[in-house]
Amino acid sequence: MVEIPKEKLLEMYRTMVRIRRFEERTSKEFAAGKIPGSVHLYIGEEAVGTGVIAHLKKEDYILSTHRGHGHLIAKGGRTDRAMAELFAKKTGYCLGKGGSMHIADTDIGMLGAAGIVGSGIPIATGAALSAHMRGTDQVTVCFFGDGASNIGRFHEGINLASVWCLPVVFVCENNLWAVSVPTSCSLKIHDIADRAIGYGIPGVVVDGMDVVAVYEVAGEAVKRARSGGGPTLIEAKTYRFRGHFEGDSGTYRPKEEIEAWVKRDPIKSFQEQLLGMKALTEKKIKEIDDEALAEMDAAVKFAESSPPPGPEEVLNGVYV
Amino acid sequence: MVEIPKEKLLEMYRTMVRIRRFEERTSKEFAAGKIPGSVHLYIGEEAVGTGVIAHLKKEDYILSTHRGHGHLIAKGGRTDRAMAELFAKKTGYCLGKGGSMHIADTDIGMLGAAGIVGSGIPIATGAALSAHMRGTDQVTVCFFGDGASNIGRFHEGINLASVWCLPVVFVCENNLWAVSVPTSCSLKIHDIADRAIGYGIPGVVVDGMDVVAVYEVAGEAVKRARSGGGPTLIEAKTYRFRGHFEGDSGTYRPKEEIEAWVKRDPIKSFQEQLLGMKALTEKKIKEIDDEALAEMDAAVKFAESSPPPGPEEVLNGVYV
Amino acid sequence: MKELSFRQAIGEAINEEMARDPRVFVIGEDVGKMGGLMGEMGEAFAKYGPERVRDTPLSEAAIMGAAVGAAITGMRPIAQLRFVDFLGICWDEIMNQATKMRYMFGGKINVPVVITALSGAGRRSAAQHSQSLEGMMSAIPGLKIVLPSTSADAKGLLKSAVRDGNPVMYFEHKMLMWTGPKSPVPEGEHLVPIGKAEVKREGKDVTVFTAGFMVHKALKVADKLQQERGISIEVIDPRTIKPLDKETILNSVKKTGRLVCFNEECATGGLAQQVAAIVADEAFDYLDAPIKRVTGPDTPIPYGQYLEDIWIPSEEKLIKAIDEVLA
Amino acid sequence: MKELSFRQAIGEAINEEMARDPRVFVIGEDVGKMGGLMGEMGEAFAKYGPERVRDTPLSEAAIMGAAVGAAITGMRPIAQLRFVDFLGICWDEIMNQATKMRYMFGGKINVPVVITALSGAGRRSAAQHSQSLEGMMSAIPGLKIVLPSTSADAKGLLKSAVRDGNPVMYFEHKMLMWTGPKSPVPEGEHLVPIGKAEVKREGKDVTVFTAGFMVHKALKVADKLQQERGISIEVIDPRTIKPLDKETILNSVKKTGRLVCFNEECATGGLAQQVAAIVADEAFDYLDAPIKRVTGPDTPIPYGQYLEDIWIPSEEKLIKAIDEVLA
Ligand SMILES: Cc1ncc(C[n+]2csc(CCOP(=O)(O)OP(=O)(O)O)c2C)c(N)n1
Ligand SMILES: Cc1ncc(C[n+]2csc(CCOP(=O)(O)OP(=O)(O)O)c2C)c(N)n1
Ligand SMILES: [Mg+2]
Ligand SMILES: [Mg+2]
Repeated sequence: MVEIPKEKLLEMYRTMVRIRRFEERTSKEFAAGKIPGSVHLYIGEEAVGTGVIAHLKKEDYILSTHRGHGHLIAKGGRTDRAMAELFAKKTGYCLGKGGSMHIADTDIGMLGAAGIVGSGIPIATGAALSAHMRGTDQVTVCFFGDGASNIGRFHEGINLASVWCLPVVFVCENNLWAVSVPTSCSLKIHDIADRAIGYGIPGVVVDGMDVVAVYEVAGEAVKRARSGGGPTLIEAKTYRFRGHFEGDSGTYRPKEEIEAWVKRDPIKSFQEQLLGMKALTEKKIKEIDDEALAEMDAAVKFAESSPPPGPEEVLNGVYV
Repeated sequence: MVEIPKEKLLEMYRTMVRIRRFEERTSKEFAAGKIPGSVHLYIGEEAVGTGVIAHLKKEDYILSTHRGHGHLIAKGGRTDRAMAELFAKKTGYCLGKGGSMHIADTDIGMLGAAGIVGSGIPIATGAALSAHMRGTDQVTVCFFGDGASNIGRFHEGINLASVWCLPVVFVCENNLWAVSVPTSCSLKIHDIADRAIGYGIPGVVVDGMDVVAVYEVAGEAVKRARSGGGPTLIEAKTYRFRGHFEGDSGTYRPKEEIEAWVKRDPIKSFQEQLLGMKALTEKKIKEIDDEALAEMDAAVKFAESSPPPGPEEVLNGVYV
Repeated sequence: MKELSFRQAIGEAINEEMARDPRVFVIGEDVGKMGGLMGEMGEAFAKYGPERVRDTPLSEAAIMGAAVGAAITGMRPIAQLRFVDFLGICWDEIMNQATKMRYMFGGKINVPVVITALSGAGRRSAAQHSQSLEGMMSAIPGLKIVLPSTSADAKGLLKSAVRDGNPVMYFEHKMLMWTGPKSPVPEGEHLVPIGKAEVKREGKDVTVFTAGFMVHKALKVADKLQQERGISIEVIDPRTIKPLDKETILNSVKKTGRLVCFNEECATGGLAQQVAAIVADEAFDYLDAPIKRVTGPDTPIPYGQYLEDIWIPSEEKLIKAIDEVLA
Repeated sequence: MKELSFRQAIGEAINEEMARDPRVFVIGEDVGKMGGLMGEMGEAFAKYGPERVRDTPLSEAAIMGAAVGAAITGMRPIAQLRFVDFLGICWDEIMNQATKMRYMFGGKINVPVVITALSGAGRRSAAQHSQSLEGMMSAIPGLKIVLPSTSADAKGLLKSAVRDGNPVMYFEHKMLMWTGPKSPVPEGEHLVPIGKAEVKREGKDVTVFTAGFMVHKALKVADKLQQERGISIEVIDPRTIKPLDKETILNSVKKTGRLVCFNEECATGGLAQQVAAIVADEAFDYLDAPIKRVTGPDTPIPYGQYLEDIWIPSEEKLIKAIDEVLA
């Protein structure tokens, strides 16, 4: 990890903290009844989105999931507009019409969260095709879960990207569970990355709790995509620390399993790592955390004080 | 091949000849305008269906394709009722309501040809699940093409069968083309069988022009399925000698490629093999062929002399 | 009569049918250990275990395809698809396989599969988790469709669906599954015939055709108009969307001469248009006023209470339409 | 005016739009070397090659999904799906992605994708290759749908669809693609606006609403009845199925007072019911007779000439319905 500049490391650390604080605050506001619908939190998985997206430029694309707040923030999304969207307010990313599962911001290349699991995979292939045909060097990164790796579109979308050698990176966030169904009941193989063999593309397994490891693996994949080397399938082994959605008791997961993974908190371990290499001090840690907390206070204030969308929005935006 | 009894070899030879003669006659009748719609012929691929189905009992199931006449005949289907179905007659397998792409006969475990490519794969998984739940030793064999191996249901259906360790054999008839699209443009891997790795099941490649080789590979797969060992993915390399459907000029395929494969005609080579081992004589060859020709004459006569379905059939058979 | 919540009624139907017929089993995501999103399958899983209440990978096409394959080989699957919005990724299994096999194979094969899924808006779940697809699905020949509005119908229709022998789409409206109040369900064996509508309230001035969760809004409006203005509304609940019980609808309109269709669907391609068309043909001479339709607009369903509540057909809009046909 | 076959008109539209706009490309199975099932893409492939006329693996969900991904990032894909029957395996991409993105993302994203596919019966292709899905698809908010009946409309509507900027479903009726006779197409740039119906024949006694291949049958019937019995039929061809040009339909019915919908679709959930419902509401006071619908029955489409010809709505049945509304 020597070759990772200190600023980059700090930037990633800050991003992970901001995601964590955003999600914690979302959890609080949801419990308080301020956020309608349902929300799926990224807590525990921050290292994956952060380490991968750290390699992307503003013009690059990402396709996100139902658990997408972290991807949005890592790609440069604003927490105030994100929170406002969760609050169903007019100032939200989608005018309050999409909510947590449908946040998109084309200005920063965020092509959308997904309510239909796996739907982003062929769409990512299409965005990569578009970049190829327009002759840009844009890379597309598609995030999805272990559950999504069993949906037909995983197969079709990745195969097409491989056949056309498109600039896309497929990142499977394997958190071992699809709601209550463990990977042991949904796959007969140990590593989802092995499915890359069926498409003739590289498949890599990485520790999704180690942002530096993710950063390194993703770096090669993004470089490969940008330089015409085609797609890569990255499997990041990670874990969601909370229920599937807020309100999910999650009793189906063994306590010991949860505890073991929580011990490997990606932010804590990265913190220790950075302290060890003197890239971070206790003071700086507090400073970053306070900033994040203040940012989320402001985001909630912004969301709360924002007006709801006008009634005309029910009919607006169907057609160009 | 020592352990294959002579009767079995002759039975397979006869089946292949009957399929060939049925298809040639179908081609003739189609050209004569006797068969409406479209037909996809199995000529050149006889060894695959024959060698696999030779292991099945009447109660076992098969799922077929749009190129399914051979599967039906190998499973014990009657050529007269099959021809009558192509002629859209009341005596056909489906009362003349299904046609070539929708022939089924549950009495012999033929669960249907397929107009939607790949649709049989998850259905086969379901038939295998049913056998498992009913506690029978029935095996299900699902045929599909190289093109179908790129459809989402290939992924979902095989994965589910593998996770539940069901008694099913997936047979990919890789004839190198999906209409005008060659496998070189639809897959980046050499062997479709390698996709088995993504499901944690055995994947085997076999020469689909060699019925004995197919028989041996299929034997292990069927035994594995019947004995609780779960699914197998068999890829049989084969070739269709005619256009995609009757009337397809097929100009997209290189002449040399066609000629090279036609030289490997599975019936001719099996014939020589059997002559060499004295399992067959020139006399017997003629006898079998004459029988097949006579059978097809009778089938066409049956079809032609049969009445069309009554008009009431338009409304019949929607609901139980 | 006992009082059951909507989801308890569904749970009871599944338990009873699984006890009655060993061929019946449940296949879907999170139906096992989790007992279904609403816990409605919990008891069945406890009783019959993972062999008959089968958790699947996230593979809707495989769920539906496997259900079809099991159905045509002697089993009686209940395919649990969670949200109707997910039917889009197994649409072919429904539109081209389950519902066409029997016909195109010459009437020899039966496909006794029940598909259950959560339908409807009101939970602020946004565009991909809030749709009502009864109109769209009824364009599929060979499918039967039911949409219960009470606990009693929920139980009786599900039991009938399992026994029907044809592909049956069983819609569970979210608002009834989540917040539906307990309502009476007959003790013991209780079946509601598929294809029979029910007059949920008799009246003589206007016929209101409505289904699912909307039935309760219509009944509120009927009471209100009766009390406040002496207007007598007849509320028809088809219960079965396909095949539709035309007679009950036509007889009602022949009596009242006025029809308002009140359906939670987009304006175009929904049930409301189907019923209006049937009446405009077969009861035309009895009509005293234009046939009004109160539905959602032709837009996806927006997130959040501010917009979703405007999208959903309201009691106010129903009253306005009733006034129009009475004008 | 030059004379073009239906498929030549489509080929011309594709060639012209690809020449006009470098963002336009074709993606689908067998569109390249084979030039499309009907050869309609042959010239485009010859001109623009495999980069812009892209043969795909057999992966409809990937075709549609990739088209959507390309559309939202600056391209103008034409997704060729061959038969409408195959839409079932990419239904989610259409119903939940392409048509909902713009709305649920707050109106920022455009999804300029055109979907083309062969529709309709008559080729003895049986249940899985003969459907007409215009009614079912029009229940999808956010989708536009066109169904041309002449070579001129085929060209003009396809060019407009490519430029529209929204997801547009473009139906090509098989009988017009295979055996459609040549018909006049204006020279040079020829656009037909989406959302405008055309009165294909003026009349005063009865309005016949029909679309696609059925238009030609309706026109034959109109001529016949005019000559033989002096009955004056007005034939309305919506050309665009969604959004529907209500005004043209309503104005015609207000003039004739009688409506027969003549559509090649199942009886339930089709266009005929939509139009009947709209008229029964908005032109009720002008109606002199029940609104009749002549469609196929609620069954899959049978194989073979003996049964398929009975399934398809016939000129005889149309005449019978016209007699009924005139009785
Ligand atoms: C096609 C589809 N099927 C089912 C669901 C319901 N659902 C939402 S999230 C989820 C689990 C997804 O698991 P995974 O892909 O591993 O992502 P994770 O939630 O673990 O991050 C399910 C089943 C859905 N939204 N879409
Ligand atoms: C889902 C679907 N897509 C496309 C088609 C049109 N089609 C019919 S057969 C075929 C090629 C199938 O190729 P393959 O699976 O290799 O079988 P083969 O014809 O080579 O035996 C295609 C594209 C179809 N029937 N179904
Ligand atoms: Mg997961
Ligand atoms: Mg092939």
